[in-house]
Amino acid sequence: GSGGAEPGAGDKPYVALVSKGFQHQFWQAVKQGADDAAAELDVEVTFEGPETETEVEKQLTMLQTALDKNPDALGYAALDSEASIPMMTDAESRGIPVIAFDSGVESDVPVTTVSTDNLAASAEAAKHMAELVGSGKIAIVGHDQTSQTGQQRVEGFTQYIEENAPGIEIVDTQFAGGDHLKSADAAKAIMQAHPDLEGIYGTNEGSAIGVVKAVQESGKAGELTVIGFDSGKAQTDAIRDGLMAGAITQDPIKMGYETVKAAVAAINGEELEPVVDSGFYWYDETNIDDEEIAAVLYE
Amino acid sequence: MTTPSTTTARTERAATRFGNRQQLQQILAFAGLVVIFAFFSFASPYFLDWANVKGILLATAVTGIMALGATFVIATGGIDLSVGTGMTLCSVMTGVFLANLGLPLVVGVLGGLAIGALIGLLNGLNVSYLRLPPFIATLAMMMVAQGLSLVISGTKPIYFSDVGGFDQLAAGELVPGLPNAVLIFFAAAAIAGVTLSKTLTGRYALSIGSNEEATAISGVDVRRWKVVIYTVAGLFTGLAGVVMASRLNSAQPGLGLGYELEAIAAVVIGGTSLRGGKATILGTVIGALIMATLTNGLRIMSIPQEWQKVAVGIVIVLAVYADILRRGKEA
Amino acid sequence: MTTPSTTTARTERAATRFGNRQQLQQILAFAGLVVIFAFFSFASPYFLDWANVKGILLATAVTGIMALGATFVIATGGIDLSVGTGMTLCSVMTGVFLANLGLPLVVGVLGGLAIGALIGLLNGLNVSYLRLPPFIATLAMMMVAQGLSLVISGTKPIYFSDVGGFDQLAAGELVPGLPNAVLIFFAAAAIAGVTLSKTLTGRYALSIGSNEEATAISGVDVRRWKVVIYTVAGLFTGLAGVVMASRLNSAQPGLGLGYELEAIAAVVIGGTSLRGGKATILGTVIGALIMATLTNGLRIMSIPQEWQKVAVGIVIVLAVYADILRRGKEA
Amino acid sequence: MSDSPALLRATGVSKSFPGVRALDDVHLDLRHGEVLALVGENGAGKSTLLKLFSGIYRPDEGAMELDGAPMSPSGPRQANELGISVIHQEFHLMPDLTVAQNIFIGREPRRAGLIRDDELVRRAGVLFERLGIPLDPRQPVSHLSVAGQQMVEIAKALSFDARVLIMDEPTAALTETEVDTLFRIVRDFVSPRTGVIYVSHRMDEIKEISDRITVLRDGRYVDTLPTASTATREVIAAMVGRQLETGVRPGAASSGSAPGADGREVVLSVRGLTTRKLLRDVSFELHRGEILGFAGLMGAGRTEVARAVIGADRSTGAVEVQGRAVRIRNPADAVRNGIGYLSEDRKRYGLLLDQDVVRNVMLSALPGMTRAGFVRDADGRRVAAEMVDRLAIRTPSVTQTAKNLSGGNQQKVVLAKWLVRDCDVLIVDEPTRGIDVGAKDEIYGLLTSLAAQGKSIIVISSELPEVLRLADRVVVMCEGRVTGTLVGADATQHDIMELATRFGTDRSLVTTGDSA
Ligand SMILES: Nc1ncnc2c1ncn2[C@@H]1O[C@H](COP(=O)(O)OP(=O)(O)OP(=O)(O)O)[C@@H](O)[C@H]1O
Ligand SMILES: Nc1ncnc2c1ncn2[C@@H]1O[C@H](COP(=O)(O)OP(=O)(O)OP(=O)(O)O)[C@@H](O)[C@H]1O
Ligand SMILES: [Mg+2]
Ligand SMILES: [Mg+2]
Repeated sequence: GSGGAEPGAGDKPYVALVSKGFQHQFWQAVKQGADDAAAELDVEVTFEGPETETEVEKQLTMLQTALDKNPDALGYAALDSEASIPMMTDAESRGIPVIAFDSGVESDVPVTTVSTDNLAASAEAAKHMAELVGSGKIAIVGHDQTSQTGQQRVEGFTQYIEENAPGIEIVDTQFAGGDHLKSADAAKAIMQAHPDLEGIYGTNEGSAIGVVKAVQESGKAGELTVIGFDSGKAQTDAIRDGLMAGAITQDPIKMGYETVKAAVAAINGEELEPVVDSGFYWYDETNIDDEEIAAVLYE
Repeated sequence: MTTPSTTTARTERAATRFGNRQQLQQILAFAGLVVIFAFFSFASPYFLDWANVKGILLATAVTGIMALGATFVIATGGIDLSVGTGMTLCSVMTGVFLANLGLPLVVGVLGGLAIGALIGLLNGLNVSYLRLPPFIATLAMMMVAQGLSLVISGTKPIYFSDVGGFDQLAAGELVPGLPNAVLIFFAAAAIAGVTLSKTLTGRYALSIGSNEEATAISGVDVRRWKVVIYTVAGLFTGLAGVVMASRLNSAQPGLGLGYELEAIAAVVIGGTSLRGGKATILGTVIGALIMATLTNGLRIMSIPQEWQKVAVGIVIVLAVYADILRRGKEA
Repeated sequence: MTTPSTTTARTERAATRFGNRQQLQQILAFAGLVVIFAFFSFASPYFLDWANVKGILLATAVTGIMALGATFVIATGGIDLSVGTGMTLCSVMTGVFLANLGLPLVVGVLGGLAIGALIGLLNGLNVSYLRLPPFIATLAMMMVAQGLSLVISGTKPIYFSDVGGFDQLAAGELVPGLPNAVLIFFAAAAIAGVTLSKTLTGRYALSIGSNEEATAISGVDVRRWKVVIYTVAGLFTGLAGVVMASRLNSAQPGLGLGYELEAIAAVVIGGTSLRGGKATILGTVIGALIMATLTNGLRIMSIPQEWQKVAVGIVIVLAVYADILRRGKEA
Repeated sequence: MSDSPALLRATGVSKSFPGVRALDDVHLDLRHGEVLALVGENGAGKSTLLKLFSGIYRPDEGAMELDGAPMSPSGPRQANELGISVIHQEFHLMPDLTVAQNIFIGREPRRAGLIRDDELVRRAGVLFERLGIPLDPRQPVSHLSVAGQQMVEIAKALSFDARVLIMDEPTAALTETEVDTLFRIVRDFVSPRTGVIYVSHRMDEIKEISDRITVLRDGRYVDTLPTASTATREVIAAMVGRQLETGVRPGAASSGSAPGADGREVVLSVRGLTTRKLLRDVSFELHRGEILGFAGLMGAGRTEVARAVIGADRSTGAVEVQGRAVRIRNPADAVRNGIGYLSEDRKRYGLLLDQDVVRNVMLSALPGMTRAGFVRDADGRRVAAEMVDRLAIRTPSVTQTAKNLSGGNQQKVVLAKWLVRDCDVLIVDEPTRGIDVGAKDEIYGLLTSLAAQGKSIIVISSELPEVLRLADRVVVMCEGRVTGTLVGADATQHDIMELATRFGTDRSLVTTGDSA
């Protein structure tokens, strides 16, 4: 955040970022990376996003307002590429370079995309689940049924299991909005309905913590393999305490950082790679304190 | 007792005085909006820019149309929580009609409106004939509509890219410089205004909200009219759904939750009482504009997002309090 | 006219008979819950299991406590939209007191409650002295609380891992087999029940909801009592925040939106009228249990999420309609 | 006339509510061209019978006929279509709508689907002119006084082309001037093809306007008597089932010397009370044990004085209680200083309609009925039962919901609330509104005995006989000013009327705006 200072009023270049979310830790980590880059490259950055990843229209309105502020570059993580086409055209006509981040925008306008591959990342989660469980029943607690991210994190996982782990059956997939409490309640209900459950996968921080909570509260700690996504202190603690087998983390800080860096490059008229992959990592008890991993985890 | 003729003269004078006063009050209702506008114009050079004002109007359109419908229900002393997800269901069904079934544009749009009317009709029947509290009836509808949107769409957006011209419904500019969505909003507001103040539907909505029992005793078929009123409200929900779909050029099944509170807030900020009996469409339009302007202005000023909430909350309190003071003085 | 003594005897007998009838009615209020329970017990072998029932109770606790507070406000004919994000702010402040400032456990918990009371106090002052409609006053508070939660926590969760024993507040089992969170919910319900029916706060809340003007003319300082009532409601919000924080062993600043509708729904399903004047705590508890049971049961049956919404909506309509029929017969 | 069928007839009708048999085998005949008075004690079943005629209730048993043809209206609308117009005891008005909109609700003239409000106003204006009612059709009903609302109800009833006009205590809220207007309207209405049923507790009015009197008691038909040849005493005897002494000034206060004069302590002193709307420099004193009457025409400002004194409306001026200057900002302050106010508008300012008798009776005295912070409901039930006996409130039980009581019994509940609170100063505004003759006497006795116990009472009443009978002194108001104070025993109706019309004009029925 740039505080209340008037963006663009000073001499610093101004980069407006419109993300998919705001208060989730993942997006806060993106923001942190963006702020880091802003400090380093001496630019002004604002960061905004709707409350949930279903609010396509709210995001468009934010995007509109961001454009009206006449930024020097725009970073945009589209909730729905299709819906934002007119805005992209608008940005282009105003000569504002657009950097897509997170999932990319299906349009020629963005000069580059700093992306993360949710399908591949969740397949990685599935791979570890398959290894740890071997065979049996597992379930998924998803965070969002309609957003692209939410769907891909379930899809990538399910696809991998179906194709590579014939002994494993996904008996239930429930969505609980990424709300910790509701995820816990949902996970408990699933465990109740499937007493012989071997593992549960939570698709974001809130879901994963909810699953851990549920396992704890039903006194089944150690009996189930829990795999999470994203980081945050509760998750890293759970991994250290052995409540969670491990989790996938993307590198949101890098994503934010690279987005701003690309924006500055675009402002300066530099050529950019079409895609910058911000990557993802599997982390568990064994590597959680490795330098490389610790750097991408956020509290 | 004075003679009849003097009495009439006197009462007519009084009536004129009252009429003028009411007009004055409606004009003054703009005050809050004007102050907010003026403030942001000073605070940011980007605010008072036609592109941005257009943005504000566009942001007002969908919630505003929903708020128009909600005004009718609130006028009866009821509440409509189903406008948000109901709108989404209408979007999705418009998508089904146009993109999946390939029906002609007009048919699809009318279909979307019809779904809205159907939602309203069911709300009305539940409230009237099952005697459910409006909060419960429309809360249930809110959930059902949300679920059905997901079921029908298969939890995936439906795109209108292949439906020629659908996006022009909202984005086109019949009046150059003004997106159709805004035009539709204003037209809908005009229709709503006439309906509220000049038709039986509106009159009985206010009458029911003022005293339901007395209205029934006066020979108005309250149950039937409530169904009509909720259905009319549903039509606006349908219109909002169509405009939303056109604006996004897609039907987003996950959308909608939370819009109901915004719509109701716009209505209440506009001076309509949740107890019913008192309602103005102009107020609702202003209320919706105030909400959209506030959000936009704070964003334009790059106030950090977390502070924006705080600011909006405080400004709403101030705006409504100022309105109360103003009315207090006039009464 | 009969002689005084007979009349007295007669009226007192009648009173007892009425008392019994009311008790019967309260017992019958369970009917909806029992039917839902019975249904799920048949539908799934896993449903009627102590572990699962415990899960349902635990899922009820936080929303239930919020709903208790909301009952008081709704009894006055008001509405409290700030319970959800208000609860979050109380969580966050408890985190600040315990984790950041390292205050003793008791102080931190009382601090969390005090923040809740403060939120209620401000709501009450806005409603009473600024004469804001409760919808507006608490909507504003909902936004302010949400913003402040993010600001104060720096948009990051606050963890209680280092605060020894805090998580036991919710997870511990003073009564073996029953998590404290549930115990706290029941204790809070008992206190709320007595407060509503046996203290001036509760009685005036009902009187104000029944007829505010008549209550004022009867010599009740309505404005002051409204402040008291909202403050009491805020205390429950505070308690919900503390329990929530303890259960998650962290304060999650982004949570809370949407809980207010759930809490209000629980209250209304429990038979409390949004028009005010009629409220029962037992009803609210049952309403909250119905909501949690439905969600749990449908999940246990692995009904897909989108259909769950539809089912919950329909069951709410049926449950409340059955309740209306039952009352209709008795009245 | 006697062999032509009755205009309206009910034979053997019965109607029960849970715990109450409101009507039991009741007969009623309304002949063409007559005014039939319907009388009975509070809760006798009068309003219930009328609601059968208007289709609000259906009889459990029995039949009704209109001009010899069986009739059973399905609702008020159908009753109107049949030519039966009813003015109910409880108003059925929409406060947020205008006077004209209220009168023509359900019958709005339209052009191309749009309501023609100008036409509504015009029709209402014509109606008012015909009836001589000084109301502005464009005024919201919420701005009207109770009397103004009553006039709207009357106008609404007469806006139908009715053959049967039924009026349930239409004069309870009216002063004599409006009563005269109403009677003129009734006389104009009566013709060989029409008839009027008139319910009232005011015997002199019944004497004046009616041709015959039908008496109900305890939900049963007692008798129908020709007005001209029946003494009031006999009517009352038929109503209450025994002989009753009425109209006699109770002994205690009739000593001739006003207590104020013999130097009793001043309990309440009001100086220079002024409000923005109406009151100008109102001053008076109330002594211990005194009953002070307030008389005046409608809109003279009596209610406004009371509301200003108890802090319900803003005012300037000085108030002293027991010689201490006090600042009363709201009714709670007033009660704290021992001043209670019983409003003239029981529905709006008196009752918790959807709560039971116990809760209503306990409301003002609630803080005194607690122990360790907990309300003792047993006390409330006991006190309520006592009040039910003392005021003869007709109710199946103390847990009956207030809105299910008859109008007069509701009024008694409000009075009971203040008796339980036991204030030193009690301001009662139209205390016997809708209360039957017998109970009225008991209430008079009660007020007098309260005064004898050293309480001080202000009685605001539009019934001059009531004021004259109760008051030790009478303050007369006109147009917001005190125009004189008379010693009760020496005052006459003539004196009061002279002072009450000092400024020679009459104010409209509009009381600008509610206090909110
Ligand atoms: N809706 C109702 N529910 C229950 N009891 C009722 C209802 N309406 C009337 N009653 C009862 O029926 C009886 C007759 O009431 P009604 O209103 O007809 O009396 P009334 O003769 O008009 O009395 P008043 O002179 O006080 O107006 C009363 O005991 C009253 O309590
Ligand atoms: N329903 C009401 N709400 C608020 N104020 C009222 C109401 N009714 C009366 N008043 C106050 O009292 C005044 C109307 O009664 P007012 O004192 O003028 O007449 P009155 O002498 O009591 O005669 P009546 O009561 O018969 O009309 C109004 O000016 C108003 O201030
Ligand atoms: Mg009656
Ligand atoms: Mg008066």
